[in-house]
Amino acid sequence: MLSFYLYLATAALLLGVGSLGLWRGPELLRRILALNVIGAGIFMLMVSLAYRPVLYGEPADSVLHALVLTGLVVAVSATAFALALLGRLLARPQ
Amino acid sequence: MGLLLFDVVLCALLLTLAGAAMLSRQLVHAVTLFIAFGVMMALAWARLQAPDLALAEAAIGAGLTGALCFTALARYAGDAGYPKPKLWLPLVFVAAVSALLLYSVFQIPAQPTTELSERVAEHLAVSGVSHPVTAVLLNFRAWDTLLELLVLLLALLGARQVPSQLPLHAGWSLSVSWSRLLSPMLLLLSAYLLWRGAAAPGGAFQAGALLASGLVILRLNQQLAWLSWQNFAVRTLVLAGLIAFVMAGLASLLLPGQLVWLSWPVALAGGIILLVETFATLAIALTLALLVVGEPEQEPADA
Amino acid sequence: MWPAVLLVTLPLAAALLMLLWPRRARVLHFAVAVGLLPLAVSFLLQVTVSGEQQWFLGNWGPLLAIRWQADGLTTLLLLVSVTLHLLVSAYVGSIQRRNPLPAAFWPLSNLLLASLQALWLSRDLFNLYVCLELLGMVAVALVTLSGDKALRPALDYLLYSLFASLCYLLGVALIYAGYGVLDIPMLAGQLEANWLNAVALTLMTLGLMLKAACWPLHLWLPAAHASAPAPVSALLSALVVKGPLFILYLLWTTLAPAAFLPAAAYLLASAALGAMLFGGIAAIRTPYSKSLVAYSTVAQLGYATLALAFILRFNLPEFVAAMWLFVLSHALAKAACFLAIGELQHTLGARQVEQLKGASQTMPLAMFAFAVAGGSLIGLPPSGGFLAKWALLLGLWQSQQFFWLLALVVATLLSAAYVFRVVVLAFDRAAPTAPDFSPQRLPQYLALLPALLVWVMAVFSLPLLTLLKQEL
Amino acid sequence: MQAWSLEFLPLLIVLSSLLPGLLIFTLKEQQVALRTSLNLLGVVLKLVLVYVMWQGVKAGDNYEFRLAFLPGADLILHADALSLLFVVLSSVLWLATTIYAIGYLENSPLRSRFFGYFSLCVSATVGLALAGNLVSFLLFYELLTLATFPLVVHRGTPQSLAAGRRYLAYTLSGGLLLMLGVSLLHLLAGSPDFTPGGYVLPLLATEGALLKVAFALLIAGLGVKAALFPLHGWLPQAMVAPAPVSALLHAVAVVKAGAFGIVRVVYDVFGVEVVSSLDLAWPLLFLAAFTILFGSWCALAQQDIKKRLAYSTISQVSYITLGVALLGPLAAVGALVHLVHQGVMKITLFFCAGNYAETLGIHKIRELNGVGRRMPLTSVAFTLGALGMIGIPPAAGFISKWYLGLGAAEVAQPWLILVFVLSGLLNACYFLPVVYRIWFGVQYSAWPAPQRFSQRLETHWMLLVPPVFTMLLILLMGLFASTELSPLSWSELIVEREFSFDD
Repeated sequence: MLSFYLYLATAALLLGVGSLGLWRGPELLRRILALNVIGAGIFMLMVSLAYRPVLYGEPADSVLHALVLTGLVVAVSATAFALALLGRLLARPQ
Repeated sequence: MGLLLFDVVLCALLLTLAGAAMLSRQLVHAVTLFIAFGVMMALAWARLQAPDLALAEAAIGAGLTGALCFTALARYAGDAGYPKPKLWLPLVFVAAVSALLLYSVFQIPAQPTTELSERVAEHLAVSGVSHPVTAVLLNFRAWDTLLELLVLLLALLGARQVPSQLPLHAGWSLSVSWSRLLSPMLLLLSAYLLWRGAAAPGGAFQAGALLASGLVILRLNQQLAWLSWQNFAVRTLVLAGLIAFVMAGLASLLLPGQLVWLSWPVALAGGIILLVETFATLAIALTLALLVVGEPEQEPADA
Repeated sequence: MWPAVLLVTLPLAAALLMLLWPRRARVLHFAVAVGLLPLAVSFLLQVTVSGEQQWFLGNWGPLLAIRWQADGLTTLLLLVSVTLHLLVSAYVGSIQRRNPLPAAFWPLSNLLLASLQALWLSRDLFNLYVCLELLGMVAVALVTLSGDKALRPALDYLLYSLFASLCYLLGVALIYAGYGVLDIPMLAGQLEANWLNAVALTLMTLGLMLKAACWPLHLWLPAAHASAPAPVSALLSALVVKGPLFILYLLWTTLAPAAFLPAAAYLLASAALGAMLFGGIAAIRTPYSKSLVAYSTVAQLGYATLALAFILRFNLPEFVAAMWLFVLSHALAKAACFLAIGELQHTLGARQVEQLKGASQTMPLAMFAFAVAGGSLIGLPPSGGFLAKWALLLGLWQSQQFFWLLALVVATLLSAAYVFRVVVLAFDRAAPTAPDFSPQRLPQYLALLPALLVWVMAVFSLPLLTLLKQEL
Repeated sequence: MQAWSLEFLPLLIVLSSLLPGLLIFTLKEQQVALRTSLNLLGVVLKLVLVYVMWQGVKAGDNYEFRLAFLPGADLILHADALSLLFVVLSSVLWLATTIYAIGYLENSPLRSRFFGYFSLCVSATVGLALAGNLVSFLLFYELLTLATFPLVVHRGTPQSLAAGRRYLAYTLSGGLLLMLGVSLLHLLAGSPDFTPGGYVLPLLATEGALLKVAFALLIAGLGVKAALFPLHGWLPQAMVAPAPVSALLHAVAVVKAGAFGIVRVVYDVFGVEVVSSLDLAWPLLFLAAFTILFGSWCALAQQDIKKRLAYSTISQVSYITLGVALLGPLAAVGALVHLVHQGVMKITLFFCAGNYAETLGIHKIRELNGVGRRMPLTSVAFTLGALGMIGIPPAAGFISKWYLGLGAAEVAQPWLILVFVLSGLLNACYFLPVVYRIWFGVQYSAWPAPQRFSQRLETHWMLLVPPVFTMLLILLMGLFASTELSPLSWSELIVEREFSFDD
């Protein structure tokens, strides 16, 4: 039970850390990383939620796992697109 | 007790890595720390009994995102320095928000609502696969997965709109030979993951991501000259997952008694899912590989 | 099921085929775009006749499956999306010789349509997240079609949009934490007024407001919409920002517990006020014609947000009608505005508003299209914008919101000011900007078409209200 | 009368100018003959149709066209005696103005656009006259704004653009206020057809305060176009428009639309009874009286002919408002007949001012010295119009002022007679010197920009015929006021119908 709340707290704090990075930047790349950290925080929250039944001796929530998997792919796609845009932006002659 | 200690250390490590990545002076440190963070996340997923996610995170989160970030990092070489950003104002604000969030997540009831899980377990038998995550992904919520494949494709399409040249270094002979050795293993491994996905953790995404890393390694070592969007076969494979998905959906709609989009007939469900997953794996692998390595040379095509 | 499935999968499949055979893209595109129109119309009629329809995808029954629902509003939005898609592609086709868009426009615009249709139909919190993400990425990809100048706005757009989706996702996760359900109709009336739900709904609302460019979260919009190619801006302004607004409406009218409604109403109403005033002022001040239209989008979305706020506070049918009439009429009018301005800009080589001098002589059709569409933005009778404003006025009078009546008056005057800022210049005979080449007629007519449609809309107010299930 | 004509005649009357207008937009600049014939065809057709309808209404036919528009408020075109008064006025004056405009704009650019909007403007005016409920009225009121704006800025000079901006600022705000008022009233009472005696009487007991708000909003919205003080600021500036436009704006289209709207609101929406029991007439009365004096006072100070005429319009239109606000039958007759008389007189004056400007380049009053000898016919017309404005018999203006005076006496407001006398004096002060200069002034320098349009006539015949025609109308309306054909007897008929509900 304690670890469940520990992971929940970590998720919340990851959100905070990510938001801090998103606000501060200053580089765009770091902002993109920050978005990923926020995403990781949300996924951690979801996975911790999926872990809840385990505490009661049942299997983990597979629907949430599937959602996180979908979320992960969406996140990596978005990151890849953002990085491609960033790459072009930086490579462009000023 | 030992597990709790492990949890505490892991969480502390995760937060430290993330915080350091956000606050580090140099971007290269930030990226490195972020990759380490990804690896630790995979560990955390494994700890939280989400092996599917651990596999996916290890391949996608840590591996591919890291590669992408380093590619972008190379561009920052000539970039002028940035003024040191303010720390305290954002910190105070973010601390307040985090406190709020902390308070909120502690409001989450510890008692889970299990109705949905029960429903999944109930219908697992007729879903065509025995691994619940795969069943959710490719049967119960297949529409999400289809759209998600579309998101992945879009990332590639979007990235193709903004090509930027990175010089490909001539292959280092040792790495070339290693890559030749490594990639068949990766191929085998990913096929295994795919196959396993029907019954146990694993599946299209994990397999695709693994395969993609193999392709990327080979491509970076000057292999696989055919790996280009211009190649019709590659294009077909990139789109294969979606095409198979849509075709399967439409075909099953044509079957008698099937009146709803993306409902697989019970008898065929396993086969359809395997078919879709196989093509999806190939599509994911090629898409991710193309996203990382880009095109050999670009020519803007007009309509 | 077939019409709904085809409305989503046809553009999707077409996009895939276009990617495989880029040379056939245009033929395929028009075949599909034209084919979708009767499909959407027949679907609309079908829903009108036989009432609301819903499906659980995969035939798994509630809770487990993703729900699709087609009511009057949804089918109307489907039809409008299909119509504007066809119209904008016809415009792109008509300027093909002169300034071709990159080939990627064809598949991307089909994907945009597919993701929009998926969004209108879906009633599942997580599926809506995927739709939103998809929509955002297609939109950004379309913005990058105008080349390197759009890179920075596109990247900003993407980052804002990602952050917004993450906010939304976090909210979904928190809701799921409490109830273990993602299906919106099943959650209806279930949510208690506790802290967790408050945080969840706040996060989702903020995310959606950021995506829908509600003031003060609109910062990404003007740059992105102004730097995109004109037909793309038309699609973005007309349709894409409406997606999150639709979800916002779903959330607050079906999900949210009654105790939260007053607070949300205040939040939305103040955002709306800011949007109407500052969006209008920015549109009056900006030197660039496309930014003017983009800021006008910010301002116009304020009306819809205001209507939403009042739906929450008073739940009068007038406000529901007003909100969706605003959305529909704005979609048509804004498409016309962007196409007309794009045409003017390209033919006259004029990026600045000042350079539109004398446009009523050099390009009367395009200017007329802009003015007619602008009339609907102002809310002059008998246009769709008037219809919406009329409904809003009736509601405001009925609930005796005198302050908001005043705000509406000021906002309307501001919109009149920015529309006529352009129109008055167009009548300047002193030094008209000469066209770079002889103006093309067809694209101008295509810009005029939605503008006329939005005026025709007024005549069909009764059927529209029947579809929206609102009686005034 | 067949059923279809009862239904479609009002629509046809609107379309008879709308369709030619739309066709004209598509014409090329050089297609002069086609454009002119389209214009004249529209005019003639409209006059014929209006005549048929006039006969019908006299016989008691009920013309009505309905189209579903807003929930609870159809789009209605309905012909009653009051609307017909305005329809006849605008159609007849449209004939004169069209001929004048063809002559005036000969060889100037962008004529297709001009005549297109010109026809739209008349369509909107006629639609407004025929509007059968407040929502339809609002619709045509806004369309009128949109149709006249391109005419105001037609010249495309910085001055006219500035005037156009100001015109829009005023009229759109006015339209918005009107819309607010209409929507409030729609909520309170729905939007039934205009009813003699009004339709809000049942609400008097319960919704008095909101009715007052609605009345204020409606009058403020209409007051902008009727140029009631302090909403008159756009009118003097709008003078930069070409002369036919100013003529039409002042005589029929815009200014009269506002005045006509006030008539409608007071008589057919609120009804005399409600207006008097809510004490709504007083503010309107004071405002109108003040505007009468204020307009005349400002006119005195103007040196530009058209500007002086513009301020005179502000003053004269308020006579109509005043007559309405008096709430008595005699004053109502005066107001309605003044609606017609003022239109004809003012259009004559503007035609003449346009002739002076176009033929000799005269814009200032002091340049008029001795112009009577150079342009006798125009000057006679101008003189007659001016005398009418002052209210000297036998010109038509006398009749209307006489009835207004009687009306004031009838409702025991003798102080208003003082206003009339004072205003008449001011009128005399700003018109008589002009007339004096025209006939007896000594020309002290050459004409600013003389042009020779015709060998025998003083100016182009198309510029000369319209003012002469309207001058004759002024005389006829004055001399034959008691015959059945005159506007006076028609106004009496209207008032009879309106007030018979209150007795």
